[in-house]
Amino acid sequence: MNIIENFDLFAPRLVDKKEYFCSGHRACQGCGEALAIRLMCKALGPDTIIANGTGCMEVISSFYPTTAWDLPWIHLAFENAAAVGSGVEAGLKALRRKGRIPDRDVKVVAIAGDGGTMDIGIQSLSGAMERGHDMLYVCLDNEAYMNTGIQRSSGTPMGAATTTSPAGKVVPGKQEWKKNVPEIMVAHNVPYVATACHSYPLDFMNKVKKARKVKGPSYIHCLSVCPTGWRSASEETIKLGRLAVETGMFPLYEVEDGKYKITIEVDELRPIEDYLNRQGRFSHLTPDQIENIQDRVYQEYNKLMDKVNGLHSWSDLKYEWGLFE
Amino acid sequence: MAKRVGMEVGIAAAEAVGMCNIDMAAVYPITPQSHIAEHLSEIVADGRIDAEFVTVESEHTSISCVSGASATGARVYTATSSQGLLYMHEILPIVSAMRLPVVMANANRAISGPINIWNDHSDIMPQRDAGWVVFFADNGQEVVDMTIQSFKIAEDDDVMLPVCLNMDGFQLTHTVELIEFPDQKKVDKFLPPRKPFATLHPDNPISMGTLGMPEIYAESRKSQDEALKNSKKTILKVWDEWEKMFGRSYKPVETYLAEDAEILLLTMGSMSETAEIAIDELRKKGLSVGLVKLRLWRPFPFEELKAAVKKAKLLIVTDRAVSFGGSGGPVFIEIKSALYHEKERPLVYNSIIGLGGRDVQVTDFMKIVEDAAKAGEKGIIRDYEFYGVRG
Amino acid sequence: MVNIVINGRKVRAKDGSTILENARDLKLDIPTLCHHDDLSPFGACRLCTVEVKANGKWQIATSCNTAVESGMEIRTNSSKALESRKMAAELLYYKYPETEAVREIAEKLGVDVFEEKGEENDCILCGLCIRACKEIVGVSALTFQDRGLGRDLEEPQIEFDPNACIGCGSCAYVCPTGYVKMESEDDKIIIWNKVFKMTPCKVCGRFFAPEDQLRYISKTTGVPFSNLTTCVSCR
Amino acid sequence: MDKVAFSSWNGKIVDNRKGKVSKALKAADMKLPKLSDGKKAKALMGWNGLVMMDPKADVLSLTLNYLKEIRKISCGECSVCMIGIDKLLDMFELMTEGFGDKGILAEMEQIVKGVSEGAKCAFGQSALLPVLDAVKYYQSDFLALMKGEKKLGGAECESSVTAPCMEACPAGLDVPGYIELIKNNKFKDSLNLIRENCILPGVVGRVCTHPCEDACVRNDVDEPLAIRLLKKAAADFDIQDGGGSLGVPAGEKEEKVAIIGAGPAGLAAAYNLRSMGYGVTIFEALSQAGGMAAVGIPEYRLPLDILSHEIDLIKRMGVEIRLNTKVEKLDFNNLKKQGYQSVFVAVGAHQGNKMGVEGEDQESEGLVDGVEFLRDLNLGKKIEPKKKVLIIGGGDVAIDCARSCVRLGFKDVEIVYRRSRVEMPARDEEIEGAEEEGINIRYLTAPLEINAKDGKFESLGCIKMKLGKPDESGRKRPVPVKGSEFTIGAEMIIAAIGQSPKLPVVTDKKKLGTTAWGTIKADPVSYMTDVKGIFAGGDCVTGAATLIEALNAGNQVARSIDCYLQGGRLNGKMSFEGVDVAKQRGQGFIGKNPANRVNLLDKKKRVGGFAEIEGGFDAAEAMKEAQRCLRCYRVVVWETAR
Repeated sequence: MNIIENFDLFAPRLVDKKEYFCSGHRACQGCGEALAIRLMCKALGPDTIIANGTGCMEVISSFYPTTAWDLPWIHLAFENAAAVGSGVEAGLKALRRKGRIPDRDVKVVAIAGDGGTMDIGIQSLSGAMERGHDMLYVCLDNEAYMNTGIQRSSGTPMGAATTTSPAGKVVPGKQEWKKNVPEIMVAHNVPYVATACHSYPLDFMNKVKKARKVKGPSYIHCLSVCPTGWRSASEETIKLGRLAVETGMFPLYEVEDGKYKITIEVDELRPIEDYLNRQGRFSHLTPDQIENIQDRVYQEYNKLMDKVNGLHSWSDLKYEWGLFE
Repeated sequence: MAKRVGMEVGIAAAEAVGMCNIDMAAVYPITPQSHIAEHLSEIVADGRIDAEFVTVESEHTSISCVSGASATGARVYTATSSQGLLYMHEILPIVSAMRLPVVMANANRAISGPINIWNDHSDIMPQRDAGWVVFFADNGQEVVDMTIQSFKIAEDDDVMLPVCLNMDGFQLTHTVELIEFPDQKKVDKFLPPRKPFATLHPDNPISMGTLGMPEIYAESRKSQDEALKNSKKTILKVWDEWEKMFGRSYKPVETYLAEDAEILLLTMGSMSETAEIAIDELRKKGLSVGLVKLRLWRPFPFEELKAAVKKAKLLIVTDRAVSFGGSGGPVFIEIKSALYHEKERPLVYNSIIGLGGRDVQVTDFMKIVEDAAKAGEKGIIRDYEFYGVRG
Repeated sequence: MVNIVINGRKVRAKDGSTILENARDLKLDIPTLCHHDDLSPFGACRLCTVEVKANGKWQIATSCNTAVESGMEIRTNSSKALESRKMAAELLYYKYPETEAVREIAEKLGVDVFEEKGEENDCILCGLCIRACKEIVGVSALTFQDRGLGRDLEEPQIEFDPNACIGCGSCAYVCPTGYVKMESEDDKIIIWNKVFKMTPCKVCGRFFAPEDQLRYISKTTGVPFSNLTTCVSCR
Repeated sequence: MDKVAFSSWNGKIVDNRKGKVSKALKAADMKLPKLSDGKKAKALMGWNGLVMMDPKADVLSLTLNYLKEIRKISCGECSVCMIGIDKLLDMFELMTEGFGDKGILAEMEQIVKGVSEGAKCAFGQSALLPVLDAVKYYQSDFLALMKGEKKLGGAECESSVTAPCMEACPAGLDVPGYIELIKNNKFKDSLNLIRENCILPGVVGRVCTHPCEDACVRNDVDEPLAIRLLKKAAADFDIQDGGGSLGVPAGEKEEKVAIIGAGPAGLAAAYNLRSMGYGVTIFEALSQAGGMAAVGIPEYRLPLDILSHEIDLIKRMGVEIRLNTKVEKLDFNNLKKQGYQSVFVAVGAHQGNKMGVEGEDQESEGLVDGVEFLRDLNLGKKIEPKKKVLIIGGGDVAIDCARSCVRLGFKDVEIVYRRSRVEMPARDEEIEGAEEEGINIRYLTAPLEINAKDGKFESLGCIKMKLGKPDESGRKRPVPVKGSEFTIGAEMIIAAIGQSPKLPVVTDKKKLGTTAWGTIKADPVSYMTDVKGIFAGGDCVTGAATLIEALNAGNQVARSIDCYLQGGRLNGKMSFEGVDVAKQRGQGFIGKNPANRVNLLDKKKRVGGFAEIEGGFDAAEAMKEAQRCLRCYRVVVWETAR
């Protein structure tokens, strides 16, 4: 069992000191997403090209004529990070093959928010994954359209109040459960799929490193705490991330060639209140509403555990990308 | 002289792309463009060229995908039509703003609704302000030649803009024509591998497509406008070079028997050849008529057009798209405003024809000219009419 | 600052900086197995060799532990350097064909490797764990076995001092081959076959860190032990 | 077999196999390592080449044995060296099993080249090269082996290991060995290795003249390793950990050995003999064991507790030390009756030499010789600081006296030396230290007469000198300048111009044979005097010399006495005499990496106290410094004639 997060005191000093997502960007205080990207880049190293979908991270990092990126970076639109990424990958592939650029392993990484991935971007994501480009896609999920003012997305958790799923007199926030995109990716036969969170930095970075090694597509879904949108204290970003995991709200696992593995094991789930009570977006919930959410969390968690315990895994057949490669 | 082969123009277009040493293409099927996609993928699959052919899941992705590839320094190609082009619409202005040299073929087709797969120009006209260089080809030979020229123009350091080459759906794409393919060696000489100005690569990390605040946005738009205007110089240079190497000449505005003509007919795309026959017939009948063919739509060739029409009394502009609730077809509107400040200028008359594949024959052209001539003499000028349309 | 020449490019280099640092700043690709930016260079794997012009003639040197000198000329990708890298990789692969990390780098450097991937994770004596333990943690619980026949490249090659170890796992984290492993059951961690008692968080009761580690931190920082027994989530 | 058949020594290829006598080369003319006891060598393979004296020598077995030997020394720290040797050995096995062809030899060449180029240390860079010569010039033999036409004859081989620093060290310490152990954070093991040849590591680590550092190959790159300080570190950490014991003797023997003088030589011999199991008693004239180490070196250089700790360890092994027992008459028979079958005379050289100037002989207050002065000082005799003191001489003792005086509180300390700074025998760091402490050195000045008034020293009559032709010692001879006489007034004068032994006599009136310099005559190999059973070594044989030399004498004497008592034959050592051990063919690139320094005691703190001047490494610093070692191990394998 991977217990890398037990290395929490000394091993972090061994993390790459170089910054590829540099300070001076305009992210809010306690932005988990910016932290996640910073860690991601450290794990990826210099031989990386980032394709960024429109969203907070693009806006805060690239005020012309400044940039926070010490990596080659490209942004076109909101919903096409995966498409642009796959294009970059195809271009590099051809140019490398034709000897027009140095023959070096350069990883293309597409990043976008939950909206750009789970809603408007899911088509281009699905297409790219199906085509099997050698590309890592990282969804930085802060559970709503934060950049446009905290509107509900399919990544918004049940019960959360957003500006388009407000806690009204009749309807208490979002009524639907979070869309399970990692599952959709697994269904694409993506060789490496993982969930991660910036509050478990080494685990997150290990997953990025693993994904980087995959020849073919890989997908990481990173829960990124957003104090602004979650109505939480900016200094509690890390804590909230950990609570999300320890309550089972957002379990951390990876799926390698169809085999599920919990990477951060939780002996017994914390009560969901520990997580909800610290966020304004849930403050309107009544005890029995919380009760419902708690039940659903257990359900979903058990579903996942079934898969982890092999009740749902595929054959041991390794998935090869491309017939002729 | 190289030998001429009979070939369907859509396939010929793909063959031309095959001669351009492209690195990557992403095309999504749509009638009447599909033959280009099919044949190009064949060329790649047979290993006749070394390129990545990405079978994307939509036009939105095909344009995004080629843009990404173009950013890495690759020579890229895509093709589409009608609704597909409209689906790309969101990305088109971004590609030009990011100065990514993408070459795209557009098999002109009517846009829904009602849904109609046949030829007119109502798909490209809405893209007028996307900031692309836009050409129209009259025949298969031009499709082949201009495909090759497009890459050289798009990738020129003074241009660095996407190019859209229009060819009429079915009328061109699906007709078999005699086409002379230039010699590959000469093409290679004419079109060496792309030397990108800046690329996405770790060796020199740059940020592409950053955020422009109000302080900078307007400037970036202005500079883009100048870039597009400026591109005409390069276009002329390239056409000149082409003529020297391959003997066929290309001008922004072509004319036929127009020098002394009192009445001029203006067309775009494949109908020009039908119109030429009509001109001959009318001349036989003693009318002083000539033809003006608009090849370059963006950047708009003001000087060339003014020079071509200033002596004429009457200019009949044919349009193949509607600007609903406007003062005529888009081409007509453009030309009228272009001539507004001229001291000597012809009367301008607009006829909207051939929508959604409606057939236009020699006699139609003759009737249009004759009616306009009569009306002109009487001094009665209606802004525009839907030629031969019921009710 | 000193002036050096790397692959014909004139470069201003910090005094005392290594060739590797400067080369990597220029985005030059030099493979390493025993190098870590945060640990003192060691020069064990010999995969980072470059050519250096020293007293008139070109010589092979390891870039990771060679400090730049004024006027130094360096070639990072000359055939000679590449050969020497390949030889090192070849020998490593000869000894540790089963070890994935070695296999990967050997393949990258043009050694013809077997098709099927290896299963074992051998210790390749890169010394990263030893340096991490000494320099990052500061306890030096790990040392090399003796030399020559004693170091017959058979296990154990690293000597472990259970009294010094605090179970922080840095060695397992930094190990490039996965030879060093750390296992855990809820209330204990096992590393180098030593079992560490985990400390429960005094708020939530979850086991979160080995007691020895907290004691060590309390000793080195002077923070009372009781102040350290709260897990990150409850802090 | 004087003429060599083939040689690649020092990379110089000489091939006489096809009878090209013109190129003939005599083994004697080549500087080669020699076998013990003048044994004949048929062939030799070493770090510096392959030499075949006998054309029929078995080059295959030689190579194989050589590979096996270097495999023992290869540290396995870098990927190429050890694995390379392993691969070569594996290939050898293949060949002996009859596999392989020219290709395998080509591969061997490749590996040797690759390793020599890529290896981390000087050993790896040089050790494999001779194998290349064998493969290249004796290809036919290897091919024959593969074809099965030749078998690996079990040729009798001997091997030896050395290094430049080991050669330079009088006691032949395995310097790279213990440095490597320090590098690997194994200070205890390192200390044990040191003790095999040096039983006073703490002492030597402080006061050794460290010829090893002068021989260090790093001298050519940047600075030599701080070998002495590393030794000191190993010793000091041991004391900090409470100081271990020296282990128990290997089985008791009934013979007993008497040792006269508990100096370094005596202690070394005592330790070695004791660990062999002999009963050992040391008779020491002074109230303090340690000899010159105890009474000849001031505390600021060597704190007494260090010495006494190391002596205690020896005592704890069961060595008896009788203090204050001066042996005027060495009554061997009597000793024999007491059960002492053998005696080791190691009385050292504790008698100060005379200056040979007027007024030197009559006793006058304030006139002392250096040895006496230091002895009194270390034995705790109270010495009243005066205003001015003169020290005569330019050796370490003179400096020791002068710097001690500074610490005692003398206002004005002046050294008078008849030659110039260049000729001064004292070590530079010592002279610099003295100058730092405000000691004035008067060069080119010789004493003429001691002027005393009613038994009290008053002033020294001197004469200026100038340098003339070099004398037998190679130093320029000082010549008096006529009419340049003058006097220096002072309350005290210390003559420190060398010392010589006071010799005990044997009862039958027959003195031990002595040399012209008044030292005991002893066999250079066996250390036996002309009286059977009585051995001598250390300063009393060599005259005043270094501590490490005395230790070596002790070690050797112990071996020799053991042989004498057990009736064994003393087998000599492999000799690298005259061989340039530092020289190596495959010299890889060595980057600069300056030495780590230790801080010295603040100048102000030095006056008025005898606190140790020199600090030491902490563990991390020591390991860092040890990292600099190039491991210039040299291995040689001989095929010996049966």
